[in-house]
Amino acid sequence: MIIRGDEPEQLRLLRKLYKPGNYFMQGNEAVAYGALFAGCRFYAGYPITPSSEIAETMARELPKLGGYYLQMEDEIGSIAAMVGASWTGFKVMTATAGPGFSLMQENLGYAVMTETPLVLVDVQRSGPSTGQATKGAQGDFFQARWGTHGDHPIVAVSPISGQDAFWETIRAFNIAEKLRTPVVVLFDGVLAHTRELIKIPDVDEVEITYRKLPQNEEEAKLPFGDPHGDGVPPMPLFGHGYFTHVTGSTHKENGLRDVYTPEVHDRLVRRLHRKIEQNRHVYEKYEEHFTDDAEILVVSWGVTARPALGAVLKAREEGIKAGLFVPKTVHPFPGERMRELGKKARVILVPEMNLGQMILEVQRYVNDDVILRGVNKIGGVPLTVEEILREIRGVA
Amino acid sequence: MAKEIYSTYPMVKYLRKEALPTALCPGCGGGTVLNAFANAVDGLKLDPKDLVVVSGIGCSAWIASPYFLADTLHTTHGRAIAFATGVKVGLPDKKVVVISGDGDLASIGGNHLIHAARRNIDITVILVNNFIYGMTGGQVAPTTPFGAKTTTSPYRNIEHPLNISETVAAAGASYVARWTTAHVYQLIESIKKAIQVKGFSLVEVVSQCPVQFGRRNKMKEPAEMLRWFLKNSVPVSKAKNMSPEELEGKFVIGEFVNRQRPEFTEELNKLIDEVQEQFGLKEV
Amino acid sequence: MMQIRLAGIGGQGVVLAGVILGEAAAIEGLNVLQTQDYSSASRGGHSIADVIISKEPIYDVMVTRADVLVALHQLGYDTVKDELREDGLLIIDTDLVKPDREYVGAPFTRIAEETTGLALTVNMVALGYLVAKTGVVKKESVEEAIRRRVPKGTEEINIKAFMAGYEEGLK
Amino acid sequence: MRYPFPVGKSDFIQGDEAIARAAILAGCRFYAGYPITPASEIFEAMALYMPLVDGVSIQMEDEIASIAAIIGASWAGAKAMTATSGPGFSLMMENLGYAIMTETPIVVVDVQRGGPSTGQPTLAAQGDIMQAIWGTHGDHMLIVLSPSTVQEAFDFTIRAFNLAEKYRTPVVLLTDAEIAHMRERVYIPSPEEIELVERKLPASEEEAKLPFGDPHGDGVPPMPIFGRGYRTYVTGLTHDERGRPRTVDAEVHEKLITRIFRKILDHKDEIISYEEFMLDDADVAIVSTGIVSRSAIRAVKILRERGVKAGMVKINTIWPFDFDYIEQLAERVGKIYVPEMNLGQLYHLVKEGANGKAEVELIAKIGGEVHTPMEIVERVVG
Amino acid sequence: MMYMKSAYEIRDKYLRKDMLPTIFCPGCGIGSVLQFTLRAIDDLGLNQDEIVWVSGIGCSSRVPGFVNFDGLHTTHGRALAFATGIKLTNPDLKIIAFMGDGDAAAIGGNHFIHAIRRNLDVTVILINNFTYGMTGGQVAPTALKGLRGTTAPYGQFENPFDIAGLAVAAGANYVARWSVFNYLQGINSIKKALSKEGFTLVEFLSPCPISFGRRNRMKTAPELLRWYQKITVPLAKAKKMPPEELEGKIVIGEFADRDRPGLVREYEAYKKRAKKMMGWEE
Repeated sequence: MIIRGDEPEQLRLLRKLYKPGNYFMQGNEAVAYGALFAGCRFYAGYPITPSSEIAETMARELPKLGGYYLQMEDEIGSIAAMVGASWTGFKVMTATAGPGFSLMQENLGYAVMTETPLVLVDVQRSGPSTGQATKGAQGDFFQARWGTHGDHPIVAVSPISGQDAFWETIRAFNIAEKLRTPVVVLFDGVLAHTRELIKIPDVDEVEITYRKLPQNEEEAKLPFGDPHGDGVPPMPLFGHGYFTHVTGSTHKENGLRDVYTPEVHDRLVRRLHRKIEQNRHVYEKYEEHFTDDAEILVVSWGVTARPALGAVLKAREEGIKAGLFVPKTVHPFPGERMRELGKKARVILVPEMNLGQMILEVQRYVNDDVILRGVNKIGGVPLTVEEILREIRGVA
Repeated sequence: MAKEIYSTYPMVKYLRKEALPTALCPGCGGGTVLNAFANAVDGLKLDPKDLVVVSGIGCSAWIASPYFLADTLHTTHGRAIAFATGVKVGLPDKKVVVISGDGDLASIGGNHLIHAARRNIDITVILVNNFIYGMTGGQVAPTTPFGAKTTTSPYRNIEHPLNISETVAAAGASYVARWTTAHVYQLIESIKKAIQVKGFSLVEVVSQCPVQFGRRNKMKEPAEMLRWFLKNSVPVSKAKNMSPEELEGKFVIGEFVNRQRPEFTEELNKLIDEVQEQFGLKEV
Repeated sequence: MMQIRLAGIGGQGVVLAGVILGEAAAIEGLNVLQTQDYSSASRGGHSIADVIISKEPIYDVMVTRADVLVALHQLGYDTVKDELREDGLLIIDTDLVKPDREYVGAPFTRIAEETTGLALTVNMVALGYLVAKTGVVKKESVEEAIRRRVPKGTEEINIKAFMAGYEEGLK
Repeated sequence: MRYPFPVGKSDFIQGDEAIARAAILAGCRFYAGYPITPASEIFEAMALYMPLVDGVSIQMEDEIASIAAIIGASWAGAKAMTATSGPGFSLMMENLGYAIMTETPIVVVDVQRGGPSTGQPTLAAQGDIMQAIWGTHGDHMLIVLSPSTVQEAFDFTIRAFNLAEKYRTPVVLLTDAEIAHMRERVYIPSPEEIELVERKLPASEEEAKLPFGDPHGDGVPPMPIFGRGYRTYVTGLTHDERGRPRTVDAEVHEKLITRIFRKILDHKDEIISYEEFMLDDADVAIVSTGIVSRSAIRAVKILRERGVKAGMVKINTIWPFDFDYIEQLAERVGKIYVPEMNLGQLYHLVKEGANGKAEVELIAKIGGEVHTPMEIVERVVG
Repeated sequence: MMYMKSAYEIRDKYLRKDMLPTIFCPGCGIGSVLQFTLRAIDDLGLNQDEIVWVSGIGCSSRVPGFVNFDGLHTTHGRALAFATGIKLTNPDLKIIAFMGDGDAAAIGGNHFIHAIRRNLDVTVILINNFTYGMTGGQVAPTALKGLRGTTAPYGQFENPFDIAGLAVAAGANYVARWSVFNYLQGINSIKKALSKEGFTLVEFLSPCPISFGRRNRMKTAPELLRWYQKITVPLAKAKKMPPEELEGKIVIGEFADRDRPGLVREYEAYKKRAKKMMGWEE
């Protein structure tokens, strides 16, 4: 598909199908269209509330673009099929919610270990367990980071609106391709089902990235090496005669299994971490409002960032020196920037729709003389401008 | 010494020499399966560049991973067929073969097995059934014969084995056959057929694990196990006239089904064509 | 900014009415946000659609205090009545909702049946009434939105129902 | 009661075997598992012992089914356990969340090996610490214990059952391939020497009607198990005190989840356990857990010999984590080292706890080998 | 003529009144199958307190919430695995697993075939409506070719599962399939299933007008019932039909009725054998 050089044909189809302009659509649809614009032509999924509209949109649109929609027997099969398709050169995606995300954890680790680009959208709902299926939440923040076993790095982005979801999905694909890694999109049930005005751009305005392919036989022989020093090996796709061996077991640079030599494991897993750590410029992204002179810094993410901004704006109107810091890439956490901002603030408030998760990340980067306080709400109802403003006033 | 053997073995061209020798125990049936598969590929004059071999976790998953020189995807436990589904959809012109064990494909991966058979996706599955979890130390498998001893059924197995071939046939596969490692020529021919069949094909190979299974069931030597296979093998045609009681403990061998049914990737691509047609997206 | 909430039970098309209202606002270039809430039951449980329409940017992702509540069923009304502002506007289907405060309204379901022969166009009747009473969007925008959102072939019947409600609202 | 192994005396056994024997003595009568290295020996021991003590040991088709079966068994009144390793633990995440939500006492043993993915099946690691805490979706709370010796593997297994029963919660026992396969002398107490806690059962019809209420004010509802005529309904959906699904009511959800947090956090003092060594006058502290603690103790002794005022804390309860204690520790010492067999997990918890009051440094090691004491010493003395 | 209790009597006796009304849409077949099941329990005079209902996720899986029995509403697809723990721990309890087709045959397909292989003593009442009703009408693996769902907007292109057929191949003791209008056969089958040891399955083709019918030009339950009448073929007749004619049809009837020992009995014998082998018992 796109990656195999039929780009002009794909651009023709995209232009023909999706006229630029403003559309009134759900966050879930925005995610799906973002994926289509980013070049996703393979989707494998399983129905689950509140993510199903992503699957439905992909099922409707992908065949038009010559792409594949597969409904697998479960979420485990879905992510497995994606990895398989990614190794044949497709940009791939699935969407799910908490219970399905829990089931995908093993193969998410497989994708990390085998450096398989894929995009996994978790439309967070109120949990644990089945919880409140139709209600939004931000309770999977740490699951996205730590859900699979063993030492692993992960990149996760989190959109703050429907429009943002369109662009963040594209960005997720670009990061996945650039760094040959799975990327989690931490979306939520509130934005998923919220309809807003969303601007669909012209296809030419969308910058998309393709994974590195081996330039020569030498590179192809080291599918897990580091020929360019950036930690990202070129990906010798299946079907090109490279005879690539891919395994989730600890492996050498040539892909062959070695599960007994400590140095091999150390080299592999440390490179996986280094690949993510040294390429922060590829994915690090955050938004700041009034942080220059903020005494009260609000740190928020995802769906809560928006009412947080509303609250900060109102606080400013009231003469309170409030500011807002919104990590858009939530894992790895933008710790350095957090540390700088933390030095300036007197109070840090962390509103989120859970019982306190991102606040633990914030805590690692701030000194003990800062008052750090969570603004937490669970039960599926988003935090409001008024609720956050009340907290700001309380510490002003 | 080892090198010399490889240089005289005609199938060595299909193997990753740098990965040899294999990690399989002496007497393991896995070698027979690898040999049969290589011979089938050779017999069909298949270019290994047109092959993708996928496997899960366990000894049998190691038969081809990484030893067979093709694109090889060694996946998580039980999920090989689901991974292979993605590969096949992405590369519809290549032959996708899954080689893995009974525990991997029929226990933890049982759901993917029956669903792939239902979809009738054009994948060939070579399922090596040695009745046991070899790699983890000889635990009971869903294929372990009734009454056999394993480390987790130390007082003899009380569960009945899953009839894998029969279940996969019922789920809708195009081609299903069962052989044992004592039927090498039939096995090679069957694998050849399976690879050529359009649709989901399963070749179940009853195989010996003298170390983990045989040892605990009074068959320490591989030859004893092969004799056991031969003695208890019953051809499909004959089995049809036998009662379930008579069939207890027997291995029904032969072809169970060989039929034409709509194939998944073909239907999928046909659908895409129709949709593109319907929306006027085909280039004129 | 106007926060509008439509409440009924599953099957009344409450969400579709919300979507069409939102789409109409979008057509006019206003800022708009629309959400819904329903029980697990596909039919018969409460069903709520929220629409926030504003010239300014919208920061809340939910209706915090409704300016207008349109109630098409007692169950929907009981679920959300407390969230209507004290001086807010309550619009009801007078046959199906027994409110405990001041209201305006009409027998929307009956009007739907009489106008189109289909009770399930009640959502359009109520929408027409709402638009007439509040003027939050233009009726032309709603007509355009209906054409975009309803199943092919049902555009005219839905617009007819909408206009019936609109006329009723102007009375 | 007759036991299929000697009790009231010491034995020389592997960590996996110790866990199995402890489970039997703790009253575990249902085990469901699936083979996986390096946890298989627990299963094999259970398969050997269970039928003899009229318990059940069953091999399920996968790990998802294994944890499901033990939850079912727990609701039928049995103490139940499963054991696995990383890949299987990943598969169990969904149903682990179910056990938390339905407040089902179970014990899950994760014998950690090198990861991610299939990684190094036979070699030890501590890479699942954060997974044990955060691996399932949604806001949740559970208990995670971590032994450092074969004796502790035995003792902590009994404790895991007691905590699970007392607080009606899943407990994860986080051990590793090294302890699993290491043989040590272990004292296997006789049943009279073991203090066992049994779950609260409803004392009245009233209590039985509130399987998710809080009649005693301690956050832990009595458990109306199946088959006694209580007609209990159990669901992973958000539910009210009687167990009825209430999936759209924010207050019901908040009440339920905060109680599930509270029942554990309010009893933090009893649940949390750590041991200090030579910390009184220390200005350098080593914080470690599990197998690495053994090297850390040796390292402290060597450091003391070299005149460095070092001390250490061995964390026995990883979750809930005692952030306050670490903060106090950080106030007392200038620097905290965290040696662990991963690229930084316990380290994050310690860092959060230290709250900027002491420098925290990670001593990471991966690949399957435990830190040598000298590796720790060298990092401390620079 | 046998005295038939009225639906109200059954409802009064077995339903949790405080949980009503159910979440089921008008025209949904789940309520009918629930009636059949409760009637079968009543006719057999089974003790309400010795039955546990187990389910997974989906519309059908909400049933245990409405009946006044012990009930375990579990995770998606896993009901039979949970049931294994209950049954082996307390063999006196009878287990009814009330499942949907997506739950039992898609995500739960593996537990399904392995529970059958073990011959777990459980009665599965399976609602097959060809769709995922609760999540909004996505296509299920039981859907016949050409049927539509929100994730098959251009018609299902995959081959469907024959759940009953699969259960027979995997070795279930009792397997029957009916559509909801075969109520007498349905009740009798459930009674038979509840009376046998080992794994028993009664599958019902059940109308879902809202999520399934609406998308397949059958908006009402009567239309769906007429369609069932058209596509179902009794077993006796099907045996005489060539495979081509059976394409797109669904065979109904009793497919298996055998008496292999159930898992509970096997395990009891196993415990005895273990003790004997260890010399603990003669």
